[in-house]
Amino acid sequence: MTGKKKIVQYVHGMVVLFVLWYGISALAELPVIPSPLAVMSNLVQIFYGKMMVHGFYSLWRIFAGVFLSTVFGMPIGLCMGYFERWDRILSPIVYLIYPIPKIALLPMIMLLFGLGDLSKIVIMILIIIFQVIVAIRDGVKSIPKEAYDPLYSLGAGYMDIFKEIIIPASLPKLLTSLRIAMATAISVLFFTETFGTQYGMGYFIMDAWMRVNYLEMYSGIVVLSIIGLALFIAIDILEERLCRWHCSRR
Amino acid sequence: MTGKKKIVQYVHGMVVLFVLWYGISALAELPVIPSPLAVMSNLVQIFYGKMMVHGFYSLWRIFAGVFLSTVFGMPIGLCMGYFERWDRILSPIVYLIYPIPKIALLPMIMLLFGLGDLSKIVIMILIIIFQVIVAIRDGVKSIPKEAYDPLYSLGAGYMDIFKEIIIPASLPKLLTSLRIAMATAISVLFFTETFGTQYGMGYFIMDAWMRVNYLEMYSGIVVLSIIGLALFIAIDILEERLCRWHCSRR
Amino acid sequence: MIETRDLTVVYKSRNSCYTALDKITMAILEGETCALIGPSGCGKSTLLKVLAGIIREFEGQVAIKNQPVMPKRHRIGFIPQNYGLLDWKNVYQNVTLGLRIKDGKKKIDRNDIAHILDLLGLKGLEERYPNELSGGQQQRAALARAFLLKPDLLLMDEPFSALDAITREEIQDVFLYVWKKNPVSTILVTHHVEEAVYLGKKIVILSDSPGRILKILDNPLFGENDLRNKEDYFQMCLELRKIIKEDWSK
Amino acid sequence: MIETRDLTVVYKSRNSCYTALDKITMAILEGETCALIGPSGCGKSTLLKVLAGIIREFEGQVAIKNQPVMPKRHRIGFIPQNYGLLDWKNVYQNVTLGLRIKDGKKKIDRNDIAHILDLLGLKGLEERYPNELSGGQQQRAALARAFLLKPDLLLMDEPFSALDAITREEIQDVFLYVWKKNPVSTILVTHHVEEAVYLGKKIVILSDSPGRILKILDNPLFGENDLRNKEDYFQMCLELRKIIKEDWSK
Amino acid sequence: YSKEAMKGNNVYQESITIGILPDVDSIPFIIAQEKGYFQEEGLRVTLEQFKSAVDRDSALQSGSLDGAVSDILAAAFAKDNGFPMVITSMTNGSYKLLVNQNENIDDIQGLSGRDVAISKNTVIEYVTDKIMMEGGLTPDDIHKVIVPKIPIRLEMLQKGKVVAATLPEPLATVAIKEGAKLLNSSDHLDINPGVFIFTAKAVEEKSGAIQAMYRAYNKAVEFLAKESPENYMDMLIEKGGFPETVKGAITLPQYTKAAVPSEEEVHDVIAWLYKRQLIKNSYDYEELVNDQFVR
Ligand SMILES: Nc1ncnc2c1ncn2[C@@H]1O[C@H](COP(=O)(O)OP(=O)(O)OP(=O)(O)O)[C@@H](O)[C@H]1O
Ligand SMILES: Nc1ncnc2c1ncn2[C@@H]1O[C@H](COP(=O)(O)OP(=O)(O)OP(=O)(O)O)[C@@H](O)[C@H]1O
Ligand SMILES: [Mg+2]
Ligand SMILES: [Mg+2]
Repeated sequence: MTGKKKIVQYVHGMVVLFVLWYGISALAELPVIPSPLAVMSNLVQIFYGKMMVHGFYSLWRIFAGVFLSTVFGMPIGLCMGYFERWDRILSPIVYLIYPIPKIALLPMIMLLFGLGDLSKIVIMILIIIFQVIVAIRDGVKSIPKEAYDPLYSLGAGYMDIFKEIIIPASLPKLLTSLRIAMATAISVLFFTETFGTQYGMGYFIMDAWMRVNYLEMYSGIVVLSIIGLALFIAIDILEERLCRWHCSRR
Repeated sequence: MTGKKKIVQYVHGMVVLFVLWYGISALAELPVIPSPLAVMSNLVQIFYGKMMVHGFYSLWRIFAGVFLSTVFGMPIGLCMGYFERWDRILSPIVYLIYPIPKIALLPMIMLLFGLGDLSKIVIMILIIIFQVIVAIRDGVKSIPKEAYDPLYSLGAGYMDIFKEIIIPASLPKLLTSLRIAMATAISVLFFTETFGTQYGMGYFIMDAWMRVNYLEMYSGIVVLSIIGLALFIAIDILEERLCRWHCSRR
Repeated sequence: MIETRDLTVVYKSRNSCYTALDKITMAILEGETCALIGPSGCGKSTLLKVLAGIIREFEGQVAIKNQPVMPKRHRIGFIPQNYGLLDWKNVYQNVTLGLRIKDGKKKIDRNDIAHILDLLGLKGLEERYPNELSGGQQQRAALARAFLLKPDLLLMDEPFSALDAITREEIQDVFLYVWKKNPVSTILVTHHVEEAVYLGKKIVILSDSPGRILKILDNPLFGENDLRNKEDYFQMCLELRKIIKEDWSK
Repeated sequence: MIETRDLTVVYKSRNSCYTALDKITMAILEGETCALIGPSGCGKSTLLKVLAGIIREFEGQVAIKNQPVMPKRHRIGFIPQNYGLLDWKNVYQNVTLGLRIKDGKKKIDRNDIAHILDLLGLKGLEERYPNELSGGQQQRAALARAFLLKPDLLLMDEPFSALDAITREEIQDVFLYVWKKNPVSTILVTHHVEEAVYLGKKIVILSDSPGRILKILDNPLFGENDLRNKEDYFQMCLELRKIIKEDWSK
Repeated sequence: YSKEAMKGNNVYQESITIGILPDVDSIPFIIAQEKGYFQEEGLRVTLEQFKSAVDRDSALQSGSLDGAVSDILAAAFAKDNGFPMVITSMTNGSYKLLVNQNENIDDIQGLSGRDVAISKNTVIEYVTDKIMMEGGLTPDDIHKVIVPKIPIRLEMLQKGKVVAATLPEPLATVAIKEGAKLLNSSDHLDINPGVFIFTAKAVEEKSGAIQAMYRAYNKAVEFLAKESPENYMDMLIEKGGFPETVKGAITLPQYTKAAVPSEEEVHDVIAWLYKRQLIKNSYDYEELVNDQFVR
């Protein structure tokens, strides 16, 4: 698909959402659901002066969180997918920790990691990493066993097997898990950026909410959603680059 | 794997976690991190009298949320994966809504759905459904195109193609998305069950937290994590049943 | 009757085009068998995929019974070169796939299936999944699917390539037996000159890629009893081999 | 030297066992070629997989140069029946896979590769992915990989099955050319009696499943020049065919 | 008409839904509910428990509640953003500035340049600022650390991650009980930004019910004044979500019968908000407060 066509699509999607939003806000006629027009004009007003700095803080936290989760989660997921033993030992632990609402561990994390960015990123990682691990593990498990045969007969070591088979074959699932991780990271900002900081989109939205300023709150949401869209598009482009064999299928 | 072996594993996993937790709690010596022994004895005391009812409320909300998310999300994901057109039209919308922190839409959801179970389940669905959609869409996209050839040459309709190819071939990914959805549903309880109800594990944990009763809070977390484990095991068993072709690979 | 007129197929990959078939014009009468011979990579599979309705982007005209290819209307039995078995269905489910889709579940005649499976030496393997079969067994399962369907048009891409010499002759005779009961227009791709002479009433020889029609031979020997032991047969094979050798080395 | 003694392989599926090979005892001398003939499903591929170190659960002894099978130590060129190309690598990457793993990236000799690709008629296809190749081209890519590796032991499972008669003879000669430069112990599975006589110094005939050794023939004609046009060759083929027919129908 | 309702075999004529938090401001409502005072007034009251102020405000703004235990700041914010809300009475709450037990600080001056945990743009920050000014500091002299979740703020204080924190009751009592030192409190300064607010719609449509609610509220205040805390503490702990440990330790505020907040109180809060540009307009007392129910 050409870049131009894509842009048309995304604009199209935005327009659809706007119309929907407009409809709901017109029906509700309550400041709880401000009209998108009001939000956009507010957004334009406050973006440079007030919001951009929050956006950058959040971006860096998203990057750090997703990056670290992938760096730690990917190898674990890959190993759990490939080595029966790892899966046997680790999956009960993952299954037990995954469903815990990590926010409930906030007091513990703040005590261990303080109030700064570190504890924010730790929470983010705690939330995201399990999604990454489970998605990658399942992806690796779904590689047909025959795919390994050529490498086994070559006596390839684990490094080669990971490099030549497991990583490329599970790359599409890896990107799926990246998508999910990223979206989660963004929505988690909302909890992590409410303490110990005065910067970040999460803080911005929460602060606006506390001040019952729904216009600003929705401006923040719009910006967050555009950040998300941009990152999603980046992953789509990455996929087209990396999985050419995959896209080239008829 | 036999059932007995599995149980041994899970017990093993729990023991490992307990030892870890014990270590941390012993090092920290803080009420914020109570010792697992204290938590377990507290849990045993309060489980029947106090906690079980919360557990059942939460279970039903988890089921409702996951079930409805799957019922709505699966067809959308399948269609987005198979029909280029659906993907083109819907993915910008999904990419825009997915990263929004849904809790920020609380006022809107309360306005539309009130304070009761409905709005709790709507939030849950809003959070989960996009994970389901994206995971299933990506799963369907990764089916090799040749797999469709036999059905195309038979002139099979869409229903047949979904039934014979898309659903069975993406079943493992479907289960992955179910796993992620479920874990998310559980941790989302923590936000949805804090208003408009006095029942549910989310309420229980939050209430204990506000009362600074870390023993009860951790008891709640342990129960939540065991609920999660049980549901994960259920999905694993489902997988073994449904994907026999998948497991039977050498 | 199957007719193609100036059929040209071009594969488009990322940044290049590749002409696989170049102006193929041929006709096969109702109930006739046609053997397709051509050097590796000349476009035989491509031609079959066009007739099976899998490749829908081509230039020129293709007609089955004076209609454009419509897998929905026609009953096409297609055996792809890689057998086209569905990994997630066992032999029985794979074999009955065509019947299920074309006639619905109820019309399945278990005796008929048992008979064909027996003829093809697949008895006792009904419950196996494709990855638990040997190559030849997989190929025979694909043949069973096509035979059971009782198609109007049978397209077979190297259908006996994975069979040993003896089984091959047996299965060729099974094909003739099925075909005689119900003479269906058939195109089979083969690399065996003997097979072409034994099974093809018409023999079409394609040129090296891009595939063009070099010669269309009528085979007077087709259908004679005990053909394999006749002197004429050897002569015809030798002759054909000579033609091929001359034409392809040009 | 390759030796097996009482080699028995049993496949275990969910609730049944299946004996694929039954007490195979055979020996192939250093630098000898051996053609393996057997009815479909008798366990030829299984035997090759054992020698390639892919199937590691078997009874009896298997030794390559008096050592147990150790793909890490030996240099095994294995062509599986389904070619074993990696979908996510293009032809060039697939063909050099063995070299990369055994010798590292640096030792790759581009001239050698170009030479082999040329001999096998793959020139110009280096950038294609396997799913953009015809069946025969895929098979030739697999052959290129094995030839380039210059292995100690070459295992080929029906390596010419997807090639047309003429290409087949050419590629058989390519094999002999490569083999003569570097006489490697070779086992090839074939369904062609002619191929067995042309390429096998030793011809091993297996029984119907479970595979047992029926006969081991020494082929005095192997290696003679212009063999294909000699009367002896025809005689030998006829004889072999007779043996097979008698033995297998028992 | 309350007598009639009672005779009429508990046929409830009007119902209202109010939001409460686990704080001391909400105690009279819990008492009124549990002691059946609402029922006596022929009123069906649904008390919705919230665990955070934003949840409560969202419910109020989306029309799920008729009224809520809240504060002047929330009322001003709502007003400023177009939500028609009215302050109908004040409630009695208490906010305390506490210092970690190991710190050698015993006046406000000692906090200069130190970490104080608060939540931003809330009544907590307002009270903190007031305390600073009373003690001779400006709000900028301390380093405000934002920790919105109250239990976490408590924990940070206890573990010395911050030097001081402003906490509402009943968690302030928990902190004191475990050693934290009280530096100053809203009671001490005689400020009380806690108020009860109703939506304009409820004021219009349910004025009878609101009056009845306040009658019940006053009964509860009477009850609180005469009864000793042991007699109802267990009930509060169970129904109000209070920590077990406050039992016997907490000193509840002096509950007053329903009355409107003083003009000065409201004015101070509005001035504070306006100065910090948290609201666009400065509001008069009359614009925010409706005294018809508690006159
Ligand atoms: N997806 C594709 N993209 C580009 N080229 C392709 C693609 N698929 C096939 N080709 C090329 O088209 C030509 C014809 O392919 P086809 O599979 O029809 O050959 P074939 O006659 O069946 O050969 P074989 O006997 O080896 O199976 C080949 O040269 C192949 O390389
Ligand atoms: N995973 C498996 N589980 C059970 N049975 C199996 C499995 N794989 C192969 N078999 C059986 O083992 C026997 C030998 O299989 P193998 O693939 O070695 O046959 P083959 O001699 O290569 O046949 P072909 O010529 O058809 O390729 C077959 O009868 C097959 O059905
Ligand atoms: Mg082909
Ligand atoms: Mg085989």
